Amino acid sequence: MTRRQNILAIGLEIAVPVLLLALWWVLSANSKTFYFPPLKDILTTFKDTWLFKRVGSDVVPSLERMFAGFFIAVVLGVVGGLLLGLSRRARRAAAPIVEFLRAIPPPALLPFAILVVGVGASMKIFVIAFVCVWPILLNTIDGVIGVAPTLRETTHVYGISNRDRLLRVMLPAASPQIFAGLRTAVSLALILMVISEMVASTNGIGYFVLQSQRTFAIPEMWSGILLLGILGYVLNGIFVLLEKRLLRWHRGARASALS
Amino acid sequence: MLRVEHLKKTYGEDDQAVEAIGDIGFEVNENEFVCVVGPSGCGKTTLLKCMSGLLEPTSGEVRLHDQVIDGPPEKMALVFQEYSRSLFPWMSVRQNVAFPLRRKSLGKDEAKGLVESAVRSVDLDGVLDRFPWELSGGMQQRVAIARALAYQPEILLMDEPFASVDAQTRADLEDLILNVRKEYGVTVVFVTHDIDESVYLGNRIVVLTKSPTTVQELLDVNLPDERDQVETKELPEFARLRAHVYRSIKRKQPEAEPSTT
Amino acid sequence: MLRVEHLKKTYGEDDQAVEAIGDIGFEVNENEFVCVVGPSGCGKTTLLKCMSGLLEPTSGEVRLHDQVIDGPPEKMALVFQEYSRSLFPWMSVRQNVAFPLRRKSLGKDEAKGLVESAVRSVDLDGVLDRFPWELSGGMQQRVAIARALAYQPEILLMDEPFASVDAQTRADLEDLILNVRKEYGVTVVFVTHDIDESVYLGNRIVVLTKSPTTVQELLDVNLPDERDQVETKELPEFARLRAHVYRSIKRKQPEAEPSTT
Amino acid sequence: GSSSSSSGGSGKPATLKVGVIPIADVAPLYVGMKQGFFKQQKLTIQPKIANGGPEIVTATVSGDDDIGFSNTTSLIIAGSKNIPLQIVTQGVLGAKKASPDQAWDAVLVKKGSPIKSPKDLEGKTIAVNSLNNVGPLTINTALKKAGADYKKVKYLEVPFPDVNAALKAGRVDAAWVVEPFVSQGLAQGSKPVLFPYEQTSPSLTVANYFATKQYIAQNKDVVQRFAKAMNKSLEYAQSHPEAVRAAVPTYTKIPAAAAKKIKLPQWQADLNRPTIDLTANLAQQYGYIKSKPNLDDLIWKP
Amino acid sequence: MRRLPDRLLPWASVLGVLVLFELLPRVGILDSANFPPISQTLSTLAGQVVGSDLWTAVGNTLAGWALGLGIAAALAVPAGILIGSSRLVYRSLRGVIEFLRPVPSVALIPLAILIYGSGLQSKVFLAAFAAFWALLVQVLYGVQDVDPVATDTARSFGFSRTQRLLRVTLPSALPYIATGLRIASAVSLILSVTAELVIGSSGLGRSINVARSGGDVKLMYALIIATGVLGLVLNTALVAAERRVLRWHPAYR
Ligand SMILES: Nc1ncnc2c1ncn2[C@@H]1O[C@H](COP(=O)(O)OP(=O)(O)OP(=O)(O)O)[C@@H](O)[C@H]1O
Ligand SMILES: Nc1ncnc2c1ncn2[C@@H]1O[C@H](COP(=O)(O)OP(=O)(O)OP(=O)(O)O)[C@@H](O)[C@H]1O
Ligand SMILES: [Mg+2]
Ligand SMILES: [Mg+2]
Repeated sequence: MTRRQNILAIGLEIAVPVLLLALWWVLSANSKTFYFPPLKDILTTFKDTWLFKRVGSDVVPSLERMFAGFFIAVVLGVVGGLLLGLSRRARRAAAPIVEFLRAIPPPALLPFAILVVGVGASMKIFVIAFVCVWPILLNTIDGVIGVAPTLRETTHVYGISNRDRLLRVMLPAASPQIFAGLRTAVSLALILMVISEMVASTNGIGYFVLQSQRTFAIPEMWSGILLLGILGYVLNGIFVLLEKRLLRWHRGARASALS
Repeated sequence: MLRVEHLKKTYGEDDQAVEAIGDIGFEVNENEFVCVVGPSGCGKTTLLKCMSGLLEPTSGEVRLHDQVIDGPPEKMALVFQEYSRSLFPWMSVRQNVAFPLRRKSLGKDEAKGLVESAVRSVDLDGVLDRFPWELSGGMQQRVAIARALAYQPEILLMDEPFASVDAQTRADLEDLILNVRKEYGVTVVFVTHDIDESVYLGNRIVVLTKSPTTVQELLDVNLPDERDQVETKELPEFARLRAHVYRSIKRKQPEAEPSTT
Repeated sequence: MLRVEHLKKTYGEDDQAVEAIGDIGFEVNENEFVCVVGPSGCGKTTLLKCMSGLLEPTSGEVRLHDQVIDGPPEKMALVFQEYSRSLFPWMSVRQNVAFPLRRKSLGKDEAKGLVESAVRSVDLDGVLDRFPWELSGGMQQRVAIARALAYQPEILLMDEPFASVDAQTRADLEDLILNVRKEYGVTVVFVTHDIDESVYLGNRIVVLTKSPTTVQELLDVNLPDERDQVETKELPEFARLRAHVYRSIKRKQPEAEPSTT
Repeated sequence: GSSSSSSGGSGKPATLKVGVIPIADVAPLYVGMKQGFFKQQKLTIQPKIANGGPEIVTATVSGDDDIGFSNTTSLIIAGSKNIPLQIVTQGVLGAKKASPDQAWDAVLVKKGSPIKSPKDLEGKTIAVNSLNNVGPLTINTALKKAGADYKKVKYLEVPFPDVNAALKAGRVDAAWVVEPFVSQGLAQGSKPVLFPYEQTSPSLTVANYFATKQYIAQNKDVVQRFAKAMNKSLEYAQSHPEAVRAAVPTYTKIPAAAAKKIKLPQWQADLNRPTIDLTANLAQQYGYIKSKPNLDDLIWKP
Repeated sequence: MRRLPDRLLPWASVLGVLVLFELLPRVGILDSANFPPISQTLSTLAGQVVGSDLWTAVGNTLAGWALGLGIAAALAVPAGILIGSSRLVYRSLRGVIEFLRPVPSVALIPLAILIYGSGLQSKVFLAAFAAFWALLVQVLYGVQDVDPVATDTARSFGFSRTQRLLRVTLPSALPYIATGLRIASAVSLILSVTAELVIGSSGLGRSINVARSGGDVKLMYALIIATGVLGLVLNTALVAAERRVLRWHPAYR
């Protein structure tokens, strides 16, 4: 990409969301529908609610739980994925369990979670981790078994130790796909943060959104959704940076595919 | 030291089966340089993969020091025909070459020395910190060679390792391998399409037939041990051997295509 | 018909920049067979990619019939050096070869005929329905060649297309390309490392220097148009040209590595 | 949308979608359907089971449901946010007396819990199904009446179905439940310490059937007929508990055996308006709403 | 000890888990009143299997799943390929995508009810919304992992951008899309069930909610198991389809 295209891209990256926001503003300006308040009201509520009154009381605890759950999911997903990816037998044995658990809707999981891990923060972390782990696990497995045969054989021939094989060959080779899983998981984590706060909560963004919804405080609800979107955007930005560093080789090796 | 016995390899099963190797047997002695030649698709790569324990033979076996090989032996290195796919794209040239050395308990300086001298010997010291995908085909192939050399194997299997380098570099690399063999007593099995090269390098040449593949001929090369790109190739014996191999390969030529049973 | 003018290509930017081609200029006439030789990493692949419009030159240009090339021209086919990656793993041999024909409005039978005769000409009719990854390296390379032939291009760019095939097949393929050129009036630009091959095939040979790459020499090959693997190679002119190219390549040899500015 | 007739046209057959929750509270609707009270009014009822009040309110506002069932507190909150809803009929009431054999809601504590009296709940965590709603509203009031400081109590939201397990495992100190979970909890050995509905007020109006103002305006006749049939059903249910116990297992999964034993709520046609006023005042007092809605506007007058 | 034949491995692990969940409540680690031993749950499930209620519910859930996944796939795959193959389009939409992706479907439930009512449409909307993002991300990554030599090959033969997208980019990205479909399939199922649970559209979720509200723990867990098994079955079908389509991929060679 030339420098000019780059500038154009950055311009568009800013302009398109701004345009869409403007569109929302205009379209909702005269809205009388109860559930679709004007963007102006939402933004006013947003300012009153989130800047910065509830940051300490709701945003921070929510994010703490979310990161804890996400982190557990990453560790379990990547480690489990590498191991399952390497052993066909393990994969076969685990398949029915994994696929079964993966299909359980998180709200249906809540009773069990309450029973086993209680009603505190750990229950929410459990629920977040439980759902986020699957995209990471699947992508890691698929990344590992999709590693080019010649690369596999190369490690084999040079008698690379199991540890190196795992950490220095399989992990980087699968990393583009692992990142795809991470990106899916991180937005799931935000979603699950909300779902996990459906019960046994006294604070949190999800708690706020659901309470607002239940008490028909619709602009407040939208302001919470807006905040979730912003958080998602920021988290994604962090990921883009991480990826830029970690997958530099991949971008290079795949360079012309994007031109 | 390395013995191939009634080796047979079939890919796939039942009606999809492809017989890559029919029945191959030969022996490689310590410190010998064996060249393998044969028509395209006759099973040379398959043979090397079986010899290195990467592929399990359908029947027959490969023995190293009388032990059946069932996985890559420690002291063996293989340079793949698909060199560009055997380099790790997330590692720089230096890291690629150094990677197999992690297994050996070498001092940091020693490993670094090995890597740099291997890379220098293939004339790539200018690109140590570049990534494989920033290199030309021939350069990538040389990285793969450097990696095998730095590993200091006792047995070196090479699958058309000089296919993508220019004539001059090729000659240099040929002499490099001869040198390595002499200096460190390495045993080499070398697949090539270049008949001149096989005669120039080998102590012995294994000529394979078309598929179903067997050994067409085992040819001893009685050229003086000290080889020279100009002088050796001017020897009448060189010309004779070369013509012989050429004819030997041709003899079975009018056969049918690899049978797709 | 095809003119390369002051072509310069630098990969990367600023302190990462690698000058692959310094300044190259030459012309290819209609129905000519131009061979390009040069040391490994000197920029031959880069040159072909610029000529085919896949890469944008940093400066200078390539003109086809006086039109600046800014994308692959319709009547051009390119055989990639990385043949194994240029075949589509999800297509069988037949589908791979037929793939480019989809663009041409051919009858079904006609396309099928083209595919089959191209595959037959590279001696692979036995494996039409196999997948590329079930083939040996040399066979894959021949599939890539067949694909280019079936396309019936007016200009054929080939990047070390015979690197992985055995001597016999190579000779056959050389004659095949010569034939195709003669029969259909195709213009060929052919990158090779084999000096014999370049002399045997070419009307003209472009010898490139090491990086920063320029044209070392443009050499006319004045051998009779009708070439023969045995007779032509026995001509004194052949030996002279071959020695000349060899020396020409060597002349600039003691230079430094590609500059990594 | 509704497939019912447009306004006027007295007696025209109509089909009503009614949003309900799968609990015993809405049994009169089913009993009334069985007894043909709705058919007499040429109404066909299609009950639609939802998770809770807010979803039913939304479905009703969107016109997807014609009539909805929701607790009164939620409706008061909705009214204070100017959502155009109106209470159409009575839904369900708390018992007449705060005694263990009548009350169908209770705050339970685990067997052997040190909490013996309302006062002991101070500083403890009570699980409720929904914060800022009828649970805490009545618990606060009951505590206050029992001389305990409700401000020292912490509430935690746990759905009714999960709460007995949480209580038994000691995850919460006390839990507010309604039937069938009161019986379930008692069977596990839990003990009641408070009867919030009844201690707030005897015969407290807990939930109502409602519709949107717009729907009522356009379907005056249908709503009137619905109210007539519904009121009849409520009275009938109150006087025929065996019919209720037979109906409950048909739309809930309360096992038939349990359905025979649970304490039934109280039903009557009368709205018991004073308790609605009380609820609205309490909601404002506890800060669930900023301003009290105009109850005359919130309650539909036939 | 002799190695278990491969074919028995899945059964062995399932058996292991069943035994575990039979024992946990039996020895009292889990409260058996609130988490019945698995044998009781399974016998409840068996009772359901012979009746028709379960199957009607499964049918309704499946309808939501299929439509949700189908719509998500029909939109996400082309969109992902188009967006992913142009740096400029990708950069300009990236912000919007990342903003919308984490919007939780549960928070959209009022919106869904409002626009689509509480029937199948709401369910499909929520399922498709959630599945779309999961799939889109995978497609975007897949498109960026195409071998440039393959694209260049098609380019050198003069294939237009569209043709390249269709014939090179799409098949190359298939492994990612396949993973994405499996993720999206689970998401679609989860959201269908969740929508049923919360909104009350008919299906397994509503049955779970009814059982839960009635305090019938055994039935609730039986239905949750049924949901999991449904996911398992759907996934197995997807994998089988994937195996056919991706025969050329190293993972299946
Ligand atoms: N994508 C890239 N990024 C950076 N540098 C590159 C890239 N591709 C090639 N180069 C550099 O450009 C130079 C020329 O490469 P090119 O592939 O054209 O050489 P070549 O003449 O084809 O060599 P060979 O005969 O070995 O194939 C080399 O120094 C190489 O390192
Ligand atoms: N993975 C595979 N599946 C099926 N058949 C295969 C596979 N790999 C190789 N073959 C077949 O086995 C035969 C031998 O292949 P091999 O790669 O060993 O040949 P080769 O002698 O190395 O050829 P070349 O000189 O062209 O590299 C060929 O007919 C090929 O089609
Ligand atoms: Mg080979
Ligand atoms: Mg090249």
